[in-house]
Parts: sequence; C-alpha cells; structure tokens
Amino acid sequence: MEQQPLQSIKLTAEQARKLLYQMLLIRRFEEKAAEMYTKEKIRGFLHLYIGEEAVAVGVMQALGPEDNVLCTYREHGHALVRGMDAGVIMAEMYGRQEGCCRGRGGSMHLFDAKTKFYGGNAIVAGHLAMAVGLGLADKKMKRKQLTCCFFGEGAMAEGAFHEAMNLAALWQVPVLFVCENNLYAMGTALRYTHAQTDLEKKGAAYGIASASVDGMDLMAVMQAANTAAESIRRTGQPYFLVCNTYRFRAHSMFDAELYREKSEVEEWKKRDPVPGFFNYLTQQHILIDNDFKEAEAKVEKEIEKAVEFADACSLEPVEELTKYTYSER
Amino acid sequence: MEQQPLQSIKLTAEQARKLLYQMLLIRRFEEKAAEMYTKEKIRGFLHLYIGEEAVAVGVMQALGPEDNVLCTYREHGHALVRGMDAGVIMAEMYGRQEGCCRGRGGSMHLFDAKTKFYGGNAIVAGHLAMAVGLGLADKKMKRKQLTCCFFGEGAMAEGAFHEAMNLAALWQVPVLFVCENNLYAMGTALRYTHAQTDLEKKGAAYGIASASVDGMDLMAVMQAANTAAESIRRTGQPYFLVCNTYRFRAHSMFDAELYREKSEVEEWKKRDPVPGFFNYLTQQHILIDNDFKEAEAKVEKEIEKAVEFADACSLEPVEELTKYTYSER
Amino acid sequence: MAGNLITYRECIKQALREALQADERVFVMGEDVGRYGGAFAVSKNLLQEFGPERIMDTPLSEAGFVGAGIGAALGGMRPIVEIMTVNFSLLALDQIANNAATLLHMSGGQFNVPLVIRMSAGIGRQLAAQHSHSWEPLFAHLPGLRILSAGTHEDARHMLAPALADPDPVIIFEYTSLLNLEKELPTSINQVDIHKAKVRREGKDISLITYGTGVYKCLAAADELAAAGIAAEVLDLRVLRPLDDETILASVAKTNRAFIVEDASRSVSVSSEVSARIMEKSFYDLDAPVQRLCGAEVPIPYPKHLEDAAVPQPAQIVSAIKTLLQHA
Amino acid sequence: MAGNLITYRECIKQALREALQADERVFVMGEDVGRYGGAFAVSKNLLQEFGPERIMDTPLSEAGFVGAGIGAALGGMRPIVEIMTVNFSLLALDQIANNAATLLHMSGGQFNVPLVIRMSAGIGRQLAAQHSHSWEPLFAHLPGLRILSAGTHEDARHMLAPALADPDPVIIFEYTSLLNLEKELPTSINQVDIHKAKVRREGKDISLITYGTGVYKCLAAADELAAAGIAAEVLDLRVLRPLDDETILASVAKTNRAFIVEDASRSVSVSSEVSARIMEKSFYDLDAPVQRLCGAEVPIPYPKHLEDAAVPQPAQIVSAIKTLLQHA
Ligand SMILES: Cc1ncc(C[n+]2csc(CCOP(=O)(O)OP(=O)(O)O)c2C)c(N)n1
Ligand SMILES: Cc1ncc(C[n+]2csc(CCOP(=O)(O)OP(=O)(O)O)c2C)c(N)n1
Ligand SMILES: [Mg+2]
Ligand SMILES: [Mg+2]
Repeated sequence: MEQQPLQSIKLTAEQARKLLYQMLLIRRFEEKAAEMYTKEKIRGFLHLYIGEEAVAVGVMQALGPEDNVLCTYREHGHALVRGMDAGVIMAEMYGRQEGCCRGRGGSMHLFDAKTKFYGGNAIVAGHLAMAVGLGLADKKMKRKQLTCCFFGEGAMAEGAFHEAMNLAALWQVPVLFVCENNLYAMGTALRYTHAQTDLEKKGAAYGIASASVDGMDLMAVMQAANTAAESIRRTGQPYFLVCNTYRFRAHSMFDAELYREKSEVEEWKKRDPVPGFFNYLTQQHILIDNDFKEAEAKVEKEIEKAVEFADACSLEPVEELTKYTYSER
Repeated sequence: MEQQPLQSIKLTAEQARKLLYQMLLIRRFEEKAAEMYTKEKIRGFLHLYIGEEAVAVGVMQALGPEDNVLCTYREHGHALVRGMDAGVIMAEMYGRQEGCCRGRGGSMHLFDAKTKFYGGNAIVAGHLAMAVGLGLADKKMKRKQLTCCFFGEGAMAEGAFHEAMNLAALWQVPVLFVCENNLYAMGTALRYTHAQTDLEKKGAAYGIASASVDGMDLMAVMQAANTAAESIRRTGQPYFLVCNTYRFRAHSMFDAELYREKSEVEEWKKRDPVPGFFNYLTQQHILIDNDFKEAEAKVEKEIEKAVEFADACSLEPVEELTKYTYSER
Repeated sequence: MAGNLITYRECIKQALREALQADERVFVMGEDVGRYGGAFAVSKNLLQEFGPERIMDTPLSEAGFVGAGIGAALGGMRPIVEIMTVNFSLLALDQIANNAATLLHMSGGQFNVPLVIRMSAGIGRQLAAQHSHSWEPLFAHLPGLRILSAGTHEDARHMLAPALADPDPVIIFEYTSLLNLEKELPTSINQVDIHKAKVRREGKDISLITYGTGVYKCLAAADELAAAGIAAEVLDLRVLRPLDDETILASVAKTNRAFIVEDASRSVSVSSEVSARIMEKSFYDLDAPVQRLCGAEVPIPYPKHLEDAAVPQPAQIVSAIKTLLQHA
Repeated sequence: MAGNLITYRECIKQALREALQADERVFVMGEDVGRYGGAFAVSKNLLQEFGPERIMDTPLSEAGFVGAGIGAALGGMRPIVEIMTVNFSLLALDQIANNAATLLHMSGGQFNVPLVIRMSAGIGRQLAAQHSHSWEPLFAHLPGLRILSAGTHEDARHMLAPALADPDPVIIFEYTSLLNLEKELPTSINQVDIHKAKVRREGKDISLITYGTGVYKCLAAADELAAAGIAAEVLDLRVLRPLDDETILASVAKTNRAFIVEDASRSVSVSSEVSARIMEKSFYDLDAPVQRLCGAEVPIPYPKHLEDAAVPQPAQIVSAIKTLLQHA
C-alpha cells in the first residue's frame, strides 16, 4: 500500500532547478565515475546509484543541515545532495589525500564531519544501530534534529535491522529509516530475501509508523519524506519509509548480471526518474527545455571541475599509513 | 488474540494420569534440584521452570519420537517429558560422568541423541537457526518429521530470531517455534524488551502462521500445539506459537528478584498449572483425589531414585578433559 | 585495616558511580544493568540513584546496543556499554571490529568513537562451555581498539576514568571469579595509566608475565616461590592492546627469564604474542626459553575438577618455575 | 603445458563440483552462490548444473545461515556454507564458536557437526577497511575447529574433499587476490592431508614459514634468495588449527633459523603462535631469533600504495632475510 500524498507540493521554478540539478549531478557524476573506473583511476568496489536518484534527492529535501545522515556503500548520490563537493568526492574515489577521507575510504566510505555525513558503510545493515545511537544522543542532549539512515531491502534480512528497529521504537528516537528497495541484493531478488515482500509491513512488528512510496517519482518521494520527517519531529518517534526503486546498472563493477533479464531492466528504464521528473516539470509548466540544457551544462562543468581537481591531487605519504589508527596523544 | 480450540480434546483417565505425572515430575524434580543446589551438589547456573510446566508438557504431546527438540538453558522439564531418565539428568547436573553429557554440560546443557534432544543451549536465541537447519535437513532428506524449538520472549529481541524466522518461512521448513513468554528476560520485563508486546503479531512480518495461547492451561496448550503440529505436518511450513506463562521462581539461583513485586508473583501463583490441571481433571470427573496421591507417590519414588543414582555416580577422569574436542581419528 | 577491605564488585561499582557523577554525558547501558541490578549485582541501586536515562536496561540485542553505543559516542555522549559477559560479545564483534575500530582511521581522522565497553570474562563459576570463555586474545588482535584487563581491585576501581577520557574505543575486561574477593585498596593510588603494564611485585630471578585472573594467581605463586628462595617478578600486562613492550622487555632484561601465564586457551593468545616479542627483541637477554602456561584447548566443562584442570593453578606455576630454574 | 594452466577460481569450482557429484548430502549455501554465480564467479553455473536444492541462495543473514548449516549438519547433511568474505564472518562467529566448536565436546561426544565453511579472505583488491580483513588468527584461536588456509592452487582444488570427510567443523580460507592467478596444477597430487603443514620448497639456510597469500610471496622471495645463494625452505602451514608442530620444528631443526610471514596484522596472530612454539621447543636449535613480517596494525586503506604498504611484499622478505643472514 503506497502512501497517498495528503497535499501536493507546488514547486517554484527555482526549487525545480535545484532539484533537477541534483538529479542530473548524481547521474552524470556516476557516469563519469564508471568511465574513470574503466580508466583505472578508480579501483576496488564501485556501486552506482543510477536509476535510484529520486530517493536520495527526494528524501534529503526533508532534512536540514543539523540532521545526521548515514548511507550504504552506494552513497555518492547522497553525498552530493548533502552538499559535499564533487571534486572532493572524486578525489576520495581516486584515493587521493585531498579526498574527504584522505583517500583512505574510496567509493564505499565517504565521510564528512561538516555535513554530518556518517558514511559510506560497507557492512550491510552495520550502520543501522549506529543511527539509533546518534538519535539517542540527540534525544539525550535534547537537540531537535533527526537522523536519516538509508539501506537496501537486502539489509532488512540481517538481524541488525531487527535489533535496530526494535531499539529505535523502544527508546523512541528520532530516526528516519529509509529502505531503498531496488528489488535486488546483489543477484538475489526480493522474493529470495524476504518471506514477506511487502516490506513496509515489517514496521508493524515494532510498532513503527511505516509507509512505502514510488521511488522513481521524485515528487512522491519528497512528499512521503516530508510526511515522515514531520511525524518524527512532532512525535520524536522513528519512522520507516520504503522507497520502491530500481538499479539500472550492475550491482558493482564486478557483476555480470546473470540474475535478471535485460528486458526487465529496459522496462524499468521507461520509468527513469531523471527524464520523468523533467517531463513532470514541463507538463506543469514549471520549467522549459532550456532549463534542462542549462542544468546539463552546469552539471557538466561541475563534473569537469571535479575530475580536474581529482587528477591534480596527491597521494597520502606512506609514512602516514597508521596515522589515526588511534588518536594522537 | 489467543487461539480458540476448534474442538476440545477429551482425555482418557490413562492419558490424564500420564500428563499429571509429567507435570508433577517436573515440579518435584526442580524442587529437588533447588534443594541440591543449596546443598552444593549442583553448581553453576540453575534455571527453574516452575510455573511454566504446562508449556513443555502441552507442546510435547504433539511430538513423536522422530521429531527434533531444541531448548534453552531452562530445559530440565523438557528433557523429562521427552523421556530422558531423571537419574541421568540429575547425574548431569551433579557433573558426573554417568550424566547425559558425561557431566560436562550441567543444568544448562542437557543433550541426548536417543531422544533427539539437541540441548540445553545457553546463548539466548543461539539455537533458533540450528532448528531451521535441522528442519532443512529433514526436508532435504524427505523425512516426515518436525523440529520443535523452545525459547523465551527475551530471545525474540535478538537478531538471531529475525533471521531464523525469515529463513524458516523462505525455505518452508517444518519447524515449530515455541515462545515461552514468561514476561521477563532475567529482570527485564516484556515492555522493556519489545516495542510490540503482542508477540504473536511478529509472525506476520515473516508470513508465518502464528497463534498465542494461555500457557498456564495445559489443555489449551495441548490444543494449540496440536493445531500447530498438524498445520506443519500438512503444509511443511513453519508455525509460531506464543505460550503466555510465568516463572514462579527467580531467573536463576543468583537472582535477588528486585525487578518485580512479590504480589505479582502471588497473583500468578493462583493460576499454578499443576493444581489447575488437577482441578480440571476432577471437575471433568476424569480423575479423583487418589490419582493425585498416587501420582505424587510415583514421582517421589522416581526423584528419590534419581538422587540415589546421581549420588552414586563418579567424576570423569581429568585425563579425559580434552576428549571429544575433536572426533577421534 | 579491615575497614579498607573492599570487594572487586564494589570497586567496579564505585568507578561507575564516580563516572556518572563526573560527567553528564556518561551513561550506562546493557542487559539488566538497571532493574535487575546487574547480572552480578555490580550496578545494584545505580538505577535508583541516577534514573533510567543514565542506567538503561536494554533488550537482548548485543549487536544493536553496542552499535547504538558507537552511534551515541559519535553523537557526543560518553556511553559505558556493558556486555553482560564476554560469552555474548561475539554477537557484537562486527560492530566493534568494523565500526568502532575503523571509523577514525577510515574517515581520515574525522570521527572519534569515545566508547567504553565493559564485560565480565573468564572461568571459575562452573558455567560450562558457552559461559566460561576467556576471549581477550580475539580482541587483542584488532587494531584501533584499546584493550584493558582489570586483574586487580586497583584497576577495577581506577581504570574506568582514564578509559572514558580516551577519545578512542576502549574495552575493559572484568572477571566474574574475582567479584566476591576482598582486598585492601591502596589509598595512595587513584589513577591508573592505561598505556603501561605494571610490575605488581619486584623480583630478579624470573619474570612472571600475566594479566586478568592470572595476576592474583601469580602473586600467590610468587609468595610460595619466595619461600623457596626464588624472587619472581610479577608483571601484570594490564593493557593487552597496544602492548607495553618497554615494561615487558625491561623486566626480561633484568631477570633473563620469562614465564607467561594466561587463562585463555594457548594457541594464538596474548601469551604467544608476548613470547614472540621477547624472542624478537630480547633473545640475547634470555638464559632459557620463554615458557607459557595457558588454558587447555578445550570447551570448558561444567564440573569443578575439570574446570580447575582447564586453567593454570598457582601450584602448577610454582612447580613449573622451580623446574625451569633447576634446569638453568 | 599451457593446457594445464588453471586459475585458483577454477580450482575451487572443480572442488565444489566434485563434492556435489560425490555425495548427495552435500549442498552449497550462501549469499549469491546461485543466480549471481558467486560474488567472485566461483560457483558460476553450478545452479544450472545441480539445481536450487543443492545450490541455495540465502538472504543476507550470516548468523542465520551458518546456524542453519550447523543444524543441517546435525541432521545428517554435509553442508558447504559459503560466507561471501571473511569480512562478514564476525556476524556468524557466535554460531561458529559457541555452537559448531562446542557441540561435540559439550554433549559428551554425542553430536558431531560435519560442517564445512568456506570464505574468501585477505587484502589486495583495494576494498578498504571493512572489506580487506585477514582474520585467520581469530579463528585459529578457537578449540573445536579445524582451520585450513588454501594458499596454493593445489589446496584450493583438493582441500575440500578431506574437509567434507572430517566429522568436525572445518573452515577453509580462500584468497580473493589469488582468484585470477593461473598456475599449473600438478596431476600427481589428488589429495591433501589436512592435518599436516607442507614444505613447498626445500632449503637449508632458513625456514620461511607462512600460509595463505604468503605462500606464493615467499616462493617468489625464495627464488630471488636462491639467486643470491641463499637456500630458503618455504613451509606452508596450511592447517592453522591445530598447528602441525612436527613439520614446523623439523624444518627449524634443519635450518636453525625461522622467518614468519603473514598478511594478518601482527599482534596475537598465527605467526606469534608459531614463534612462541619455536621458542618453547626449538630454542636451542636457533642460531638467531625468529623474526616475523606481518601486516601493519591498521585498518586497511583503499589506495594501492597504502594497501601494498600494509602487508609484506616479496622484496621486503628478501631484504629482511638477507639482513638476518648477514647478521649471523
Ligand atoms: C554483512 C554483509 N554481508 C554481505 C555483504 C556483501 N554485499 C554487499 S552489497 C550486498 C547486497 C546488499 O543489498 P541491498 O541491501 O538490497 O542493497 P543494494 O546493494 O541493493 O543497494 C551484499 C550481499 C556485505 N557487504 N555485508
Ligand atoms: C546472547 C545472550 N545474551 C545474554 C545472555 C544472558 N541471559 C541468560 S538468560 C537471559 C534472559 C533470557 O530471557 P528469555 O529469553 O525471556 O528466557 P527466560 O529465561 O525468561 O526463559 C539473559 C539475558 C545469554 N545467555 N545470551
Ligand atoms: Mg537492494
Ligand atoms: Mg522470559
């Protein structure tokens, strides 16, 4: 049962431009990252978010700078929308010391204290309990902010999901749990991961308010996230939002995609959230074609700058290998 | 919502005598164990089941000798009803080599291959996934038997519960999950353990058929367990049965019971399942007072024999300390 | 004098109370720390004193509440997370190893995790295979963690404050078998250096290197050895990670002999590491090979006689050392 | 000759196929072993060949499916459980340590757990802190387990069958960084003794003791040392628990020198144990202290140059050994 927006959000042209820019920025940044991967500038695991952009963009609109954000290893998009610099992210993915984590984290581990971005976490479901703890700290310190935690539907099979949800509900902490249900956990389809595939129903087992939303529809996600965030800010209680989406690309660069039909991917691509959102904007007469071109141009420049920056960056000296294993005394 | 029996079980006098004997055997065995603990014949942890007897006795009636049974550390009762010899159990609790595990396990780790009794498991919720695996083996080997797994309501907060339930449902294995909800996990009341305290509702999150029953009422438990076992044998699917009960004694011998009022315990004792069952039998004219006395006498003899046996048992030689750490080659 | 006697349990409790009083950001969470009073009555009455916000009973969710502790530490609190016993700690080990231990380094120095985890460990109460683990060696292997072992009343009383002051995750092992033991607490000492091992007794003939439950055992053995004219130095490692090489090597340089005692099972243990370090750095100081007396490589059985046989006993230490010194 | 070249990946796959063909009770389960073809394409097409009952994709539930594997083993099956990588193994460690490792002993010999767990381990693909662990030492500490490390193609191909024949739980470490490596598989060998270490190259001057990813590194180093006139013996521990003392000590008795190489971080590692055992049993055979070259004590960073710096490299081995032998 997907959430029905109570009242529709009306976008100004300025808001629309910003959203469009964010959607495009993720898309083009990741396309560039894929390119840089084939050029071997980026190595290790690279998980692309292409197709799922509406989720990060939509949910983040409901957050303020004081809120905490935690993501999975598929987090470039979230980092960008959160306001981290594309060049700094790219430098991190290049493994350069000007990257957000001195290049130590790479694609899977973007961290940024300034924007309260707590990763980039690569143990599936390993960050959910941390989110509860961040929420607990806020509650104890009487700070009015929320913690937003993104994870995949595959993560929900882990015991860690269960424990985090129960603790969040018991302790009544202001945490927004966002499931990015892209139907696959690597090659394992939803029906092989969960006996109960109506994921939002799992919230009931913890007495947590839950909803699901079409994750390909930016406006719907924004609406649902607003409702969720408002509920959390009002009640101090956690909320569970399932965003139904799809990943257009392989799980990572090591994936031969044996587990799904090309036709299925093509079918979903018809619902591509980027053109989808732009179509909506033109239909609503909020933006015109030229806005799209301008956004593309702006994004292109931004990406170019990011790559230039990353290319010019340097490697952390080997002597610093163990620095920060422990704090300096 | 507690399960309504579809049709009532009618007991013959013989059946009634057997059940009464089992109920009393647990009660008196454990009273004796407590006594032996204060005499320091039994050491370590000792968790008494007193007050909860109707659950083990009731559920076990639905099982055959081919079925697998897994329990927690609070398992003397289950072991007795399963048909393990009281003397061998007592010897185990004395730490003697004539005990079921050569005395190595003690009270928390009763194991018995003959009766397919897989412990006596002392890591809370650590045995649930094993139960799923036993069920999986039966399914794969096309053996028509079920696996019955007992655990406390506290165990349901562990991630292990969640993973086991989901796997059982996904793989459609014949496992009966029995929650012995005695309202406390050590000193932590149900409401501090679970945000959703209607425990049987948690089954829905996995699409598992679920029911709850008054665990102080032997007849009701038998009925519910029959329904559950029948459903499992018919469908091959797991089933989740919550038995609402109460522990009259402390969690273990180390517990000062600071977390509950004496009056609460007294209130529950009014629903003591042992006299409760006997009253039912007399009201239904199935048994008379004398049957009760006979049962008591038989049990007394059995316990006496068990203690005598245990007292005469010997210690495993120190030279055998590491025997069976690995199989002998 | 007797007025100064204090149980190990009371030492921990005083440390907790002091920490809670000293810093509003400190709170204790774990299974049954509140209403039950702590599985071993360590935190009895603290709930009444500090309230449920500061003494939080958690459900059975070791991974969950340790993870929440990490998050709360990131969020500016100073959580003391109690894992009831080490036996349940593996359920939280992913959180400890992959999150607590890596966050600072992996984030390039951005995110500290000022978390303290306490757990009760060890053998000695006939709790059988699943409840008698000595898993200090597992934790001592993991970079990014500071691992402490409170083998004495002094440390049980005074380790917590510096652990809380540390910006990084610290794990403190406490010992169930010591809880009821009464000792005099030296009034002169009110802080503990959690970077240094500690010589508990000076001696010139051999270094008895140990930690945890080994400390009092070795001190007892050293008493007996003294009667036989052997001056054993007892070195309490105290910090199992990062190990304090300096103090270890200085002791060996003095005695030219080392004997390591540990309850944990022998293979890949703290004592193997200590032995390997002495090999590497003090080989030419040695008058004889370093020997170890460790726990048996076995799941711990329930009966007392087998439990005792599974870990080093003072009498064994004494006789092993006598043999070792006769050989020389 | 080139016809005999085979990747490490293919070795594992052949072993799996053979096991599935040989015994109806064998089945493989783990995350993405089926439809995805295995995270590293190790089990590609096995689903098509053996069907979903024998190649079971599991949800992300490491504790759950390892526990289910234990149960299935108790129930008479012969499960091969794949934990995708060692990095996720801590989530299942309680099941392994408290159930698989203890059941036989704790039940007084009643219940065997004939379970095989395979996991991919190690560093070398720039996967950063949470995905580059070498946690063999953690597992090697636990009594009741047999821990194998497949450092060669031969072992990747032939270790599985004896592991399955073992009535007790066996864990096999495989190495992600070796998957694409092609080697000739000796046709003469079709079984592996999973109780014995293996001398991979004979030599008289020094024993290079290693396992896992260290094996080919040490063989490469030995080649180079040979060119410099140093005959290094390369000993592949292969069985990390229980260690094969006999073979280790025999090698040291011959060479009088040992150098231990390991990717895992240094403290409380397999190499500490090996060093300690040599100390205890071969002290008087030694011409020089045993030295270790281990992984750095750090969460592994993503960039290649730092990753390389975090673990022993053949050049380092060569130069360390040259120095060591000059000193003598
Ligand atoms: C605990 C753990 N197990 C396994 C993995 C390997 N792995 C990485 S991503 C992934 C799939 C996760 O699926 P989902 O949660 O749906 O997120 P998605 O990748 O689809 O965004 C797996 C199995 C891991 N990183 N952590
Ligand atoms: C994983 C784990 N955590 C903690 C404990 C300590 N402990 C033993 S029993 C228990 C309470 C369990 O409560 P419940 O599951 O309701 O079972 P009950 O004892 O009430 O029958 C606790 C916390 C344990 N044995 N295992
Ligand atoms: Mg997914
Ligand atoms: Mg209970």
